Amino acid sequence: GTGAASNQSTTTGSNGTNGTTTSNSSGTTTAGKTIKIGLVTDTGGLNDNGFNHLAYVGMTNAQHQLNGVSTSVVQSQSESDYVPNLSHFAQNGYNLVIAVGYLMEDAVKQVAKEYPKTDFLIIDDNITGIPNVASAIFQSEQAGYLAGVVAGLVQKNHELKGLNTKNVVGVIGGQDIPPVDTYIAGFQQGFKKEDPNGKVLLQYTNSFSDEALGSQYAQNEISQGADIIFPVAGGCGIGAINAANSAKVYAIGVDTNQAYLAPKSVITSATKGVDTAVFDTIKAVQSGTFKGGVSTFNLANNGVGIAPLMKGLPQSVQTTVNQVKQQIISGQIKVSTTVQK
Amino acid sequence: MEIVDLKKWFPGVKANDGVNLTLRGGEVHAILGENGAGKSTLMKMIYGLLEPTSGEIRFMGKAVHFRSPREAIHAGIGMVHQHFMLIPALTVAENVVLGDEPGRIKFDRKEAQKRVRELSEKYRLAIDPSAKVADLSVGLQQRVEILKAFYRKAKLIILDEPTALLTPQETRELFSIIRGLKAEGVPVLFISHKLDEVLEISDRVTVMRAGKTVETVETKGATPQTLANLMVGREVVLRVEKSDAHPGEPILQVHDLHVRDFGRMERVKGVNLELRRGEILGLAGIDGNGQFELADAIAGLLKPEQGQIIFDGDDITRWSPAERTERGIAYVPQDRQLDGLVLSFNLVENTILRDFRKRPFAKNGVIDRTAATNYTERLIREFDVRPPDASRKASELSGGNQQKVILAREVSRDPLMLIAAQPTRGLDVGAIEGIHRQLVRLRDEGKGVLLVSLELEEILSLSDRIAVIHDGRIVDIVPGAQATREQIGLLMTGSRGHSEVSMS
Amino acid sequence: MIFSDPEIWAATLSMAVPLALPAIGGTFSERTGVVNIAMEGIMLIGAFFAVAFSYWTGSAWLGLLAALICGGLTAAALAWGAIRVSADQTVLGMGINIFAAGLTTFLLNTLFGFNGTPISTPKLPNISIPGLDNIPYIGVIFQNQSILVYIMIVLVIVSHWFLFHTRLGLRMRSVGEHPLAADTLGINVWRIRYFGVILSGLFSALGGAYLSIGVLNGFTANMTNGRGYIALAAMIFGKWTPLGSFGAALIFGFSTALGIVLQGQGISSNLLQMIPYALTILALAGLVGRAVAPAADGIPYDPRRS
Amino acid sequence: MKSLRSILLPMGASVLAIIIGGILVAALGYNPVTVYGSLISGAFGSGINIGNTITASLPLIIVGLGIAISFQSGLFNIGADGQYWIGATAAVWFGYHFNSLPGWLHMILCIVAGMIAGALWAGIIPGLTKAYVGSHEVITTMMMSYIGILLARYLIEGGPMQQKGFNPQSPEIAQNTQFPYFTQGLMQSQLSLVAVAIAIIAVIVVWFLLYKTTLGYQLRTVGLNQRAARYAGINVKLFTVVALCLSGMFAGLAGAVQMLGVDHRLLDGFSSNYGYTAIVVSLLARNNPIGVIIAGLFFGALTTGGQNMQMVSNVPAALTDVLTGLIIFFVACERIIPQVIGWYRRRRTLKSTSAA
Ligand SMILES: Nc1ncnc2c1ncn2[C@@H]1O[C@H](COP(=O)(O)OP(=O)(O)OP(=O)(O)O)[C@@H](O)[C@H]1O
Ligand SMILES: Nc1ncnc2c1ncn2[C@@H]1O[C@H](COP(=O)(O)OP(=O)(O)OP(=O)(O)O)[C@@H](O)[C@H]1O
Ligand SMILES: [Mg+2]
Ligand SMILES: [Mg+2]
Repeated sequence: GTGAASNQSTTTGSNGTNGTTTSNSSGTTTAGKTIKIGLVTDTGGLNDNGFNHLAYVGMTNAQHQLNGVSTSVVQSQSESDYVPNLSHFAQNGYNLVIAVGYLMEDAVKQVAKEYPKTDFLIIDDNITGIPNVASAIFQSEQAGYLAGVVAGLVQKNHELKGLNTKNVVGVIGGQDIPPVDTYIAGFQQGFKKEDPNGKVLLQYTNSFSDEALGSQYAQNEISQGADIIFPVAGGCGIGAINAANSAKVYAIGVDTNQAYLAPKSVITSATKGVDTAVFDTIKAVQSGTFKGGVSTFNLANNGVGIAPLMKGLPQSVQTTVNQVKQQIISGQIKVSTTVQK
Repeated sequence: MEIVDLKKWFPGVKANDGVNLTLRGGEVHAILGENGAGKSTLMKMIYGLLEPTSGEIRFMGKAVHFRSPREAIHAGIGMVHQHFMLIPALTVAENVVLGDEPGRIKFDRKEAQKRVRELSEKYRLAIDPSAKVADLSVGLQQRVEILKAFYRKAKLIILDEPTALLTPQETRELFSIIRGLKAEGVPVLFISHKLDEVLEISDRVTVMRAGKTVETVETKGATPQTLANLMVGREVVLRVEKSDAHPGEPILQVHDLHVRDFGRMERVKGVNLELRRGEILGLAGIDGNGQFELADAIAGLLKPEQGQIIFDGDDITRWSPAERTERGIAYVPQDRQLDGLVLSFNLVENTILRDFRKRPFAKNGVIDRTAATNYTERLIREFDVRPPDASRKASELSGGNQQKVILAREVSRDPLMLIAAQPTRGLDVGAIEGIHRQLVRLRDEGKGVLLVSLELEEILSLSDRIAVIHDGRIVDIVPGAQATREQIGLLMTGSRGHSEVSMS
Repeated sequence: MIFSDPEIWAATLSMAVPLALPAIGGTFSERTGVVNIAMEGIMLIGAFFAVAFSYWTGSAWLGLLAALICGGLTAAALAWGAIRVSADQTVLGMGINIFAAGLTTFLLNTLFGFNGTPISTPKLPNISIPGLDNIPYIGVIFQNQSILVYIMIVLVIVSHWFLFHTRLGLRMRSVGEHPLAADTLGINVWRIRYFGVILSGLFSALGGAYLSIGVLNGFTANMTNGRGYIALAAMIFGKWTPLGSFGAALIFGFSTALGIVLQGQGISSNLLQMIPYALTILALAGLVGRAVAPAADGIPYDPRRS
Repeated sequence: MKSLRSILLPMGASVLAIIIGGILVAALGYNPVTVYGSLISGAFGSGINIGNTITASLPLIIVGLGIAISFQSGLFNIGADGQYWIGATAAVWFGYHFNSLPGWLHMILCIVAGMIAGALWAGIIPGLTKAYVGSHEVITTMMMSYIGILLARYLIEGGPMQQKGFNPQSPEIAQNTQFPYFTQGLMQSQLSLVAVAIAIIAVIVVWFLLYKTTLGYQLRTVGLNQRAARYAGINVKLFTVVALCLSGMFAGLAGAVQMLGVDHRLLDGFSSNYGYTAIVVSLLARNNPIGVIIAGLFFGALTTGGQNMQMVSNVPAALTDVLTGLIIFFVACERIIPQVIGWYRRRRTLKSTSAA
C-alpha cells in the first residue's frame, strides 16, 4: 500500500521488499538521471532483522520509485572484506556507495579518499571533514524514550488485560554497543518518567541471530515478572517477541514496525528510519544535491519515531506520547544515551 | 576346492602370481612359504576379503566369486586370521557370536555366554566368556580367534598361523580338534612356519615361493630339511650352530622388581635376575606370567612399583626410555605392529625410530634423510627384507618382514644389551636361521642378550642359561646345555620339584 | 538460592534438547565409525524444512516429518561420501555445514523474504502431563514443555537400550571398533554404517525442528548458532553413549541457563557467557577424564578396493 | 605420476561440483555463465582482484598450517578461531602501546605477542589437560575458542581495550607497526608484501619442521602411534602440549598478521570463521604445508569471487555458500573419479568378454 505515510508519525518499512517508504508524495516518480547505487552490509548480512535489512529496504524502494536507479548489494563475510567491497563499487563507477554500520568507519575513510568522485553514505557513524562522505546518525534514544513512555503508562495504569501486578518490564539487548544502548537508555528514562516505581530488567544475549536464545532470555525475564518485553537484538529479539506471544504477555518492537510478528502482543515499535535516510540520500545523489557531513535523524525530522499503537489502548496514551514527543523536539526533555545498569 | 592360476597384484607387488592348488575332502593341507610368499593373501582371497586380479576359485564343483566374507561364510568357509580379528572393547562371548547372535531384537547376552562356554568346553580351549578381550593375553586371544572359526559349523576351515602363540599343550589340543574335523570330512588349510607341526598334522604340503605355488608333496616321506630347502630354494641350516659362551661381568641386575601393567594388575611380583656380557639368558614361561611386563620394565616402557634395575653399573630404575636406549639397551618388543613400528611410516622413518636424535641421522635437530636412507638400504640388504624398497610403508610388508625390520634396527644399533621378546614370531625358517645367527653373534661380541620367548624350542636351542618365570616370579634358573624340554616345561607350570609332581 | 528456583531447571531442560538430540545422533554415527561433524548443517536443514512444511501444509507434524526426511537425505549424502567414496569425513561434514547454511538462508529469502517465516506457521504443542504436573517442584519444571521434550526423554532411554542391549546395537559398536573383524564375521559394514549415519541425521533434524517448531514457530538464518558443534562436544563429553550425551547436554543447558539468570548484576554479559564453556572444561578435566573414541571412528573402510 | 594425480583429481572433482552447482544455479533462475564468470573474474580478473584473493587466503593459509601441525600430531584443534582472535588481540594491544620503540622492533614485538598468545591459548588448558587428564581436545579447544572470542569482545566492549569515547573498538595500532602495502595501486586489496613474506616463511618453516627436523618427526610419531612413540623414547605428554602450542601459535600469528596488515584495530565483528575454514583447507591439502598454500588460495578465491558474484550478477550471498559447500563436498569425494573410471572400464571389458 501507499499513501498513508503522511499520516504516520514515521515511516515504516514493513515486511519484505514490497513495503513502501515515502518521504516524497506517493505515486509520483521522479525522472532523474541514471545512477548506480552499491550497498555494503556489515557481517550481520541482510538477514539481521536490523539496520542492514532496513538499508536494503530503503535502497529497493528507491529503485522502485525513482527512475533510473540501479542497485547492487554485497554482504561482507568478514571485517577484512569492507575495504575491497567498498572499493569495488567505487572503482566500477557507482555513484553512491552505502556502508552499513560504524564498523566500516576506517574502511570508508580510506576508500572515500581514494575515490573522491564517488559519494558515500555511512549509517550509524559520524565521519566529518571528507566532502564525499555523508553520515547518518540516529537519535534512537528518542524513539526508545517514547516506547518507554508507552510501556510505563501501560504498566502503571494496567491498560491491557493480562498484566500482572509486579510492575516489571524486561529489556533484552543483543550486545552492549551504542546502536543498541541508545534505544535502551531512552527506554529506561521514558519508562521511569511515567512509572517511577516500576522495574526495568536488562540482559544482553551477545547474539543477533540466535532466536532460541532470545526466547530463553525472554522466558527468564517473564518468569521474573516482566510482562512487557523490549528486545533490541535483531533476529534474537524476534525469538523474544515469539516467547512473549506464547506466554501471552506484551512486547515492543524495534527498528521497524514489528506488529506483524505478533499482532496480539506487540504494543508498538521504536523505529529508526535507516530506510528513509538511504532513500533520501539516493534521491539527493540523483538530483545532484548530495552533501557530505553528518545528518542527524531524530523525532524532529521524523528520522526516528514510534509505530502506531496497538488497537485497544486508550487515546490518553497516544495523547501523552504526542505531548512527550513535542517536548523532546522542543528540547524540554533531554534524553541521555547512557544505559543505567 | 580347486584353485586355478590365481593372481593378486598390488601396486608394485605381485603377491600371488599363479597359484594352483587342489584341496581334497577331509585332508589337512599345509601351505608353506617364506615370509611374504603370499600365503595370507591367498587365504584372504578364498575368504572373500580380497578380490583376485585374475584366476578362478572352485568350491564344491562350482566357480565362486566371493565379494565379501559374508558370502564365503554362507558358502561354509571359516577362517582363523594371522592378525587377530578381535574387537578389544567387546567381551569374549560378543566376539565369538558376532554376526550370528542369539536373540531376536534384543541381544541375549546370557545365551551367548552359555554357547561360548559350551564351545570352549567342547574344544578344551578354556576361556571366560564374559571377559573383555582387551584384558586378555595374546595367547588367550588366540584361543578366542580359534573358537570364532568353530562357532559356525564350516565345510572348510582355513588356519593362518594359529599356533604362533599357543603353548605346546594348547597346540596339541588344537591338533586333536583338527583330527576331529578331518574325521568329519572337513578339509583344513593350515599355515605354519613350524615344520615339525606341519609334518605332524598335514596330509599334503604345498610350498609357495614368491607368489607362485612351487610344488605339492605328500607329507609322508618329507623331512624338515627337504621342506625347508623347497621353501627357500637352497640348503638351510636348521640347527643353530654356536660355540660355548664366555660370560663376563654382569651387565644387567634386577632386584626385587614389582611391575603393574596398564590395567593396574600386578604382573611382576619380585623378580631377581642377572644377565652377563657374552651370554644369552632365555626367559621361559607360559604367556601371561609377567615375562613381557618384565621386559617392558627393563626397557623403560612400564614404571616399576618397587625394586631396582642396575644396568652396566648405573641405577636406571627411574630413567626414561630414551635415556636407556641411549645408554645401550636395545629392545625388540613383543607386539611389532603396536609398539615396534609406525605402520604408516616408510622403512627409512621406521629404521631411525630409536636413534633419530643422533648422528648420523640428525644433526642439530635436523634429520639427514640421505644418511638415513643409505643406512636403511644397507639393513634391508643385510637382513634380506622383502621387497627391498626403503620408501615402502611398513604396513605394506608381510608380518615376517615387519619383524625383520625391527630386528635389523635393534641389532644394528650396536647395543650393550638386547632384550628380544618373541623375536621370531611368525618368521619362516630361513628368516629364523638368520635371526638366531644374529643373536649368537651379538653374544659372541660380548653383549648381553635377554631372550623372552614362548617357544620352548627356541629357548632351548639358543640360551646359555634359562630362567623360568611363573606368576611373576622366577621359579628357577638352569644352565642351557643340560636343560631338557620336560624339565623346563614342568618349571613353567610353577612346580619347583622334579618328576614326582604330576602334570594335569 | 537460584538453584532452588525450578525455572532454571526448566530452562536447563529446554536448552538441553537441541544439544542432546544431535549428540545422540552423533553417537550413533560415530559408534559405527563415521565422524559426523555435519550435525550443525543437518539441524539447519531440519529447522528450515520443519517450518516451511508446517506453513505449507498447516500441520506442524507434517513439518516434523518433512524435517526428518530432509535431514535423513542430507545424512545419506554424508554417508555416501564417507562410505561409498571413502572421502575425508570431516571435510564432508564441513562442506555440508556450509552448504546447509547457504541453502536454508537462500530458500528463506527467496520463499519468505528477509523478515523470516510467517507468524501463522503452526508449531508443535506444548503439553503438561497430568500426574507429573501436580508434583510440587518437578511439576513446575515440566509445566508446559514442548512435546519434543518428552519425546527426547523417551529417545534417550530407547537409544541407550538399543545401542547396548540389542543385536543391531552390538553390530553397530563392532563396526565402529574394528570393521575388518566385523566384516570377517559376515557383517555388512557398509550397510550398518549407512544406518548409523542416517539415524544421526534423523536425530539432528529433530533437534533442528525443536528449535524452529518446538520452541518457536519460525526460522531465521543460522538459527542453530553453533549448537551442532556444541552437540559434538556433548557427544564426546558423554563418551559416545546416549545417556552420557544427554548428561553432557544437561550440563551445557544448565550453565547457559545459569549465564542468563546471573545477568543483571552489572557483570559484563561477555564474561558471564563464558560460564558454560569454563564449566565444561572444569568438568571435563576434573570429573570425566579420558574419553576414548570408537577405535575405527573416522577411518574409511575399503579393504577390497585398494 | 602420483603428483599429477593429486592435482588432476581435485580439479576434476571441482569441475564436477561446478557443473552440479551450475545446474542448481540455473534451476534457481540465474545464468550460470554469468555467475561463474563473475566468480572467476572477481577472484582473478584484475590486479586488485588477485590482490584481494591473496589477501583473503593469507589468514587461511597461516591458520591452516597450524591445523596441519595438530592433525599430523594426531590432534584435532577445532578451536583455532579463538586462538586467532586472542593472537589478534595481543598483537593489537602491543600495537598501540610501546610507541617509542623503533618501527621494525615494534612490529616484531606485535607478531611475537600474537604468536605467544595463540600458543598459550591452545597449549595451556587444552594441551595440559589433554596430556595429563586425557580431556578430549575437540571439546577443550572448542570451549577455549568461545571463551577467547568472548574475552576479546569484553575487552573492547567496555573493557580495558575500548578506545575512549568511541564505538566498541580498540585504538588503532601505531602507524609504524602497520605493514606497508604492496604497491599503492594495490592498496585497496590491502595486499602487503610483508604479510605474503610471513606466510611463505611460515609454510617453509612448517614444512621443514614437520619433515626435516627431529621435532617434526617426534610430532608425527606421536600422531600416528603413541605406543611406538613411547618405545622410541618420545615424551608423549610433552609433545602433545608442544603440538597444540605450535598449532595455536600459527593461529595467533595469523591473527597478528591480519591486524597488522589489514584491520589495524580490533573491531566488534568476530565473524571470520577462519578457524573452521582452515580445517577444510588443511584436510584438503592432506595436512601438507605446501598443499595448504594451494587450498588456501582456492578458498581465498572462492571468498573474493563470491563477493564479486553478489555485486556483479546480484547472486545472493547465500548462494555462494551453497556453491562453496558443494565444491568442498565434491573435492572431498575426488576418489569417486577413478572409481567411476574403473567401474566403467570393468563394465566394458565384461561386455566385450561376454560378447566374445
Ligand atoms: N595391502 C597390501 N598392499 C600392498 N602389498 C601387500 C598388501 N598385502 C600384502 N602385500 C604384499 O604381498 C606379499 C605377500 O604377503 P602375505 O601377507 O600374503 O605374505 P605371507 O606369505 O602371509 O607372509 P608371512 O609368513 O610373513 O605372514 C608381501 O610382499 C606383502 O608385502
Ligand atoms: N554381563 C556382561 N557380560 C558381557 N559384557 C557386558 C556385560 N555387561 C556389559 N557388557 C559390555 O560392557 C560394555 C559397556 O556396557 P555398559 O555398562 O555401558 O552397558 P550396560 O551396563 O549393559 O548398560 P546399562 O547401563 O544400560 O545397564 C558393553 O560393550 C557391554 O556389551
Ligand atoms: Mg601371512
Ligand atoms: Mg551400566
